[in-house]
Amino acid sequence: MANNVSHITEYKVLGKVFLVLLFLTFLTITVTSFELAAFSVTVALLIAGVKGFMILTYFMHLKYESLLLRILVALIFVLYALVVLITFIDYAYR
Amino acid sequence: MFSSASNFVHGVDKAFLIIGGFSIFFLVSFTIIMIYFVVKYNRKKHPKATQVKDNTWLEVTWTTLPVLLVIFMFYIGWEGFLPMRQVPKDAMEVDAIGKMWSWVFEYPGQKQADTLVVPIDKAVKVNLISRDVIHGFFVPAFRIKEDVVPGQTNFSWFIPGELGEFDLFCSAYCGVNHSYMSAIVKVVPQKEFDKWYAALPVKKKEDDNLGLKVIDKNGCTACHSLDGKSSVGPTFKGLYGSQREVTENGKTKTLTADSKYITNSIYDPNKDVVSGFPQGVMKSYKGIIKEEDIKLVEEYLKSLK
Amino acid sequence: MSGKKMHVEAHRDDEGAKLGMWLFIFTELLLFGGLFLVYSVFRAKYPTNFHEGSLELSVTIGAINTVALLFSSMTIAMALSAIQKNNPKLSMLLIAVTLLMACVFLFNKYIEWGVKFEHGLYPGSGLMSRLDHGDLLFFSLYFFMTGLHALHIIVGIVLLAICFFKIKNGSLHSQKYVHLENGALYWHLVDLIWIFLFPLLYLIA
Amino acid sequence: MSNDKEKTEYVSYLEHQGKYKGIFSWIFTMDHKRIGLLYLYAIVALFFVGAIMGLLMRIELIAPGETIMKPQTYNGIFTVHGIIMIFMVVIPGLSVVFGNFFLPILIGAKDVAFPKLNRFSWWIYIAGCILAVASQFMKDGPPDTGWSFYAPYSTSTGTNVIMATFAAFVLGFSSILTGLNFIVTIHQLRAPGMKFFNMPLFSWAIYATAWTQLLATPIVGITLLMLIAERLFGIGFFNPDLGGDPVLFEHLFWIYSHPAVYIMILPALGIITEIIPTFCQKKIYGYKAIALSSLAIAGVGFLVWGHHMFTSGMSNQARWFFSLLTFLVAVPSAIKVFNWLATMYKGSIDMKPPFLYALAFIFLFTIGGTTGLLLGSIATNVQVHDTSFVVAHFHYIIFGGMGFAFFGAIHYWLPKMYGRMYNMRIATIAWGIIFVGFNLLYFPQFIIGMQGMPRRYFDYLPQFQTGQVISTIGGFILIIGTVIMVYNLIKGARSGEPAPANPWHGSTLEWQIPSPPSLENFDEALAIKSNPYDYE
Ligand code: HEA
Ligand code: HEA
Ligand code: HEC
Ligand code: CUA
Ligand SMILES: [Cu+2]
Repeated sequence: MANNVSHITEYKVLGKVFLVLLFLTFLTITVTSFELAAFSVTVALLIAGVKGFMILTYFMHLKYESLLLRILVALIFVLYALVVLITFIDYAYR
Repeated sequence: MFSSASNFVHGVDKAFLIIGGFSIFFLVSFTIIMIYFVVKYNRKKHPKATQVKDNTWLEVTWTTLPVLLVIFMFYIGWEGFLPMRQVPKDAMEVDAIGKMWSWVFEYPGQKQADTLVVPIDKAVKVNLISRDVIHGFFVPAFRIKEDVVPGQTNFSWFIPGELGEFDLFCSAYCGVNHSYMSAIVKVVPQKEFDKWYAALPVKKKEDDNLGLKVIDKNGCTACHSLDGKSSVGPTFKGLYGSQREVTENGKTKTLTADSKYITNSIYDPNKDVVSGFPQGVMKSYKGIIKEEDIKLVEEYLKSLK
Repeated sequence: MSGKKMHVEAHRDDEGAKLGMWLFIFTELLLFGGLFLVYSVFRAKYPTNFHEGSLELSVTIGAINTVALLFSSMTIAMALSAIQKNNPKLSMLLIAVTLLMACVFLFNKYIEWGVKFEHGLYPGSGLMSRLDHGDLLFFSLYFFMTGLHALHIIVGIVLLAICFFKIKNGSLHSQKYVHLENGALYWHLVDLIWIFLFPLLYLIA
Repeated sequence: MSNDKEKTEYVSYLEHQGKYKGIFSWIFTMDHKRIGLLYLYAIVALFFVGAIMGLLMRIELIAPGETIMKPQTYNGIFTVHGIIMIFMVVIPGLSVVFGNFFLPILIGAKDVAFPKLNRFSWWIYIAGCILAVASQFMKDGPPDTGWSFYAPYSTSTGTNVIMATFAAFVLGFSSILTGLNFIVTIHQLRAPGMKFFNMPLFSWAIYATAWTQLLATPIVGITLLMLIAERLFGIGFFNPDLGGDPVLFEHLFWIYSHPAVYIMILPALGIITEIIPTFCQKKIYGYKAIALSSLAIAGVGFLVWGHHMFTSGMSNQARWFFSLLTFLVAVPSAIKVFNWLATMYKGSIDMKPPFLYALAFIFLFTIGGTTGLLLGSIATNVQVHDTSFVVAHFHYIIFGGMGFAFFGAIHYWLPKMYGRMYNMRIATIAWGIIFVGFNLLYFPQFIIGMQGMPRRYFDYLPQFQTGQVISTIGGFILIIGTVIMVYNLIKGARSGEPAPANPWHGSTLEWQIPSPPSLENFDEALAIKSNPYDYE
């Protein structure tokens, strides 16, 4: 079987991604320290989502993986979101 | 089918008939088709198979028709079910309290009974309360069932339409005597109900013996009687100070039921198992009953001569 | 029977190995997913307790740990790039940095938990059982989630240490690096989970 | 793919001499076929243990009151019966036995993607089984929670729950690794030229199953860990006294355990899909529809778990949502049945034992499935939930479905696995006895269930006795049939007549290689058909 030749991510790219992640971390901490009440959950999860996305795309090389794998990863998150949502059909209306 | 024991019988049985009817229809037709094919296309008669092309229209049909059919079935079920959640405002409220292996029904005005007596043709709302684990409130003749979940109040309701006595089962598995956790629902004319209700004694004030309180709170009486009857566990009557024959790892020995023995029996019940009683039934109450409280239990046990 | 002694001859399928790793990551995500589901249910039920609970946790330690993990995630990704570029020395150095960061993380965790334990706050302790329901659930979740996460960190450390020694003895090199690739993927997963744990447990007010 | 290998003499995998000798050549084997057989033996043994427990329950229930055992023993027995049957027999069941043995062959591969991992899964499977069986004999007595481990009963009973749940956790781990292995195998190791839509349908079924195993099992894993922590430390997640929520446990449990029922049935549907075209000598009807319906069942099956909780006090919205989805997930199963019947149409039908099992499967699966519809409809569910109607439903669909598919599969593939043939006449007679016994055993339970006989009942009211007695009689007929069947198969495998390579004139790849296969499955290059069921 042929050895796959993976894409090589440059150090610089990785460094930049790290800086962005660092900034986002800083951002969540400051944002959630304000009393944004209901929003703070949303904002914090949103930022965490962006961070997760960056890690998946760059650190975990998803950007350079096959379309199939990318779709699979996306489907896993969709499936999980559905499971949570459906559970809350029960809890939200109790 | 279609008795008038309660107002839900009709809706539920209708769903049984319709969905069951389609089921039988499919079962019978599949069976006939299979037998027919097996006979007609048997290799002896039909040695060479005829290859058939897929037919898209056929496949689309037998996908959409079942989809429509199941949506219809769903609707029938929903229609039969929805009234079970819509309690009329003027319903009489009764608390059904389930605790390990018995039911208690609490009527307005602190009155308790162990039979659920209800007047005919009047809506009754039953609030379901559990003292320990999940039980199930199930009256087959009325077509009602709802779990009795600790920490949350579920309810069930019905309008009885026939006089008589009906079985009430505990449907959710709850331990050793799950199958004995039953009661009777008694439907009586309004007059009779009023008379019965008036005669029902008001619940007596809680016993103020502290030890008994601990025993009540932890549900020990589910297994231990206070009056000398043997049930799941040995009776508490005359226990304190007596000689107990116990087995530990297969060896039998005799111990005196003193303070240490009682504490061990509660914290580590599966170590010394009383002869004639099952191992593993009683759980350890370590961390649940504090030592001070065990002292109270002991005081109480001493008084049970 | 020559050539057939070994049943599965050294047939290599890096693509397959990587797919396998991804699938394993999916199961890990759902494993933690179950916990996040429990978290969200109880958070919806006891919002104030969870708010107060999170105030008890040190944002500073949490933030330091976040940075440590993010940094280690970067270094391990770089370690992979280094090995691909046929620079084993640099790769080993970067793995070492990653492992160091992992130890920093665990050390912080140790301090954090240690303080709680000193106050008598740990699963099964007497204090725990006297807490308010919501608080109890918050701290139970806190210990369960961070504990499980720490367990994954330890597994990650072992995996990466193996890679380190494989590079050292030359069995992992620029032509054959799927082990490091998978180790790195696992490490990123650990990071990914922390990214959600951190705001949910330490921050959200 | 292959290096310059000299033409080698054919040696079957059963006789092949590897690195290890004797028993170790099995325990340490990495050959997918041997691992498949190892699972087969383990599963048959466990099935036997579970079946004996089933019979003990039947004897106890023959009359009201105590017949042969105490209530506590009864509760332990149905729990252990459930745990053994579900976690050790049917969930792994078809996919580890026939999936291991035939998946690589069907797609033209030499082995699964990770043979070592495969061996490791087998080891932890055995470890899990040992743990579970040991939990029966440990100090506190067998667990008595029912296989669903509902909290708070499971967090408070004094019996040996921790060990049993931990065993289930370990078994789940094994299941995940097997699923992972199969997915990678299907993605990476299909023979050159075989596209996804050229695969035999059994591989599709295994593929859908593997995804379900991979994605659903972690949830029960974490749930069981939480349950264990709850018992050890009182962390309170599921204990209402501590603010926890028992219904949350039900949700988490069924998020796994509903998909788990499709883990059981999907490979069975796949096997029936293999048997029918072979014995009709006809191309399968609606290949794509069958392949995609497997995926649809697996996918939608993920979202319907709440139908086990209709009476738990869920919100009304959740109740109708789950009911509707439950009904929709039945449609892909219906489509498969239609396609099978269409395949028989104008075929050339040979009534050999595997085909008889397939016919019985369709009949029993239809009963099991349509009673599933009665359970999925909320109005009727309220009446029959937690009654022996449910017990009858799942025995029909698990034993009548997955069990009969298992029997069919072993009659179908035994000549390939052992290179020998069993006695057809005895097999047919055994089939008849099993079929009659089975229906006698479980059908009455539908009726008493509708009349209100709750399940997990040690004792019952006299009005249910007739049904219970018929049911017990059926149980004994069933076991007679099974013993005849097993005896016939064992005799066949050990000393039957040598079987030809293709006794049924099948068209899929496994029939193009010698019986039993050689170690590497394929010693010669093969031609991949664009439709695996090509009988032109
Ligand atoms: C192999 C295992 C398996 C399978 C495949 C199924 C399949 C189905 N199951 Fe079953 N089920 C169990 C195993 C299984 N089940 C177990 C073990 C339990 C009990 C757990 C416990 O509590 O211990 C249970 C319990 C259970 C319940 C909960 C009962 C209760 O406790 O209240 C429900 C409720 O909806 C249900 C529904 C269904 C449905 C709708 C299907 C469908 O997928 C069935 C689809 C099949 C068909 C529909 C038949 C074929 C098609 C036709 C004949 C054509 C006609 C059909 C149409 C037009 C739609 N099942
Ligand atoms: C695969 C799944 C499976 C199978 C096959 C069976 C098989 C049987 N089960 Fe089932 N059963 C369950 C899964 C299964 N069960 C589950 C999940 C529960 C729920 C538990 C709970 O409530 O928690 C349950 C519960 C259950 C109950 C309800 C308990 C209650 O609610 O009170 C009963 C009662 O009759 C019962 C009986 C039987 C019987 C008589 C068989 C018989 O069919 C067995 C007959 C078997 C044979 C006839 C085969 C014998 C085999 C041989 C003889 C092989 C010989 C082998 C060698 C020589 C190597 N079972
Ligand atoms: C589920 C049933 C059950 C419950 C609830 C239960 N017990 Fe028991 N108990 C038993 C059984 C069975 C035995 C006998 C076997 C043994 O010793 O383990 C027993 C034995 C004992 C003994 C020793 C009795 C003797 O005759 O020597 C004591 C004391 C005792 N229990 C106290 C308690 C107290 C106090 C509680 C409540 C806090 C309690 N039990 C709750 C089932 C139970
Ligand atoms: Cu109470 Cu079963
Ligand atoms: Cu289900």
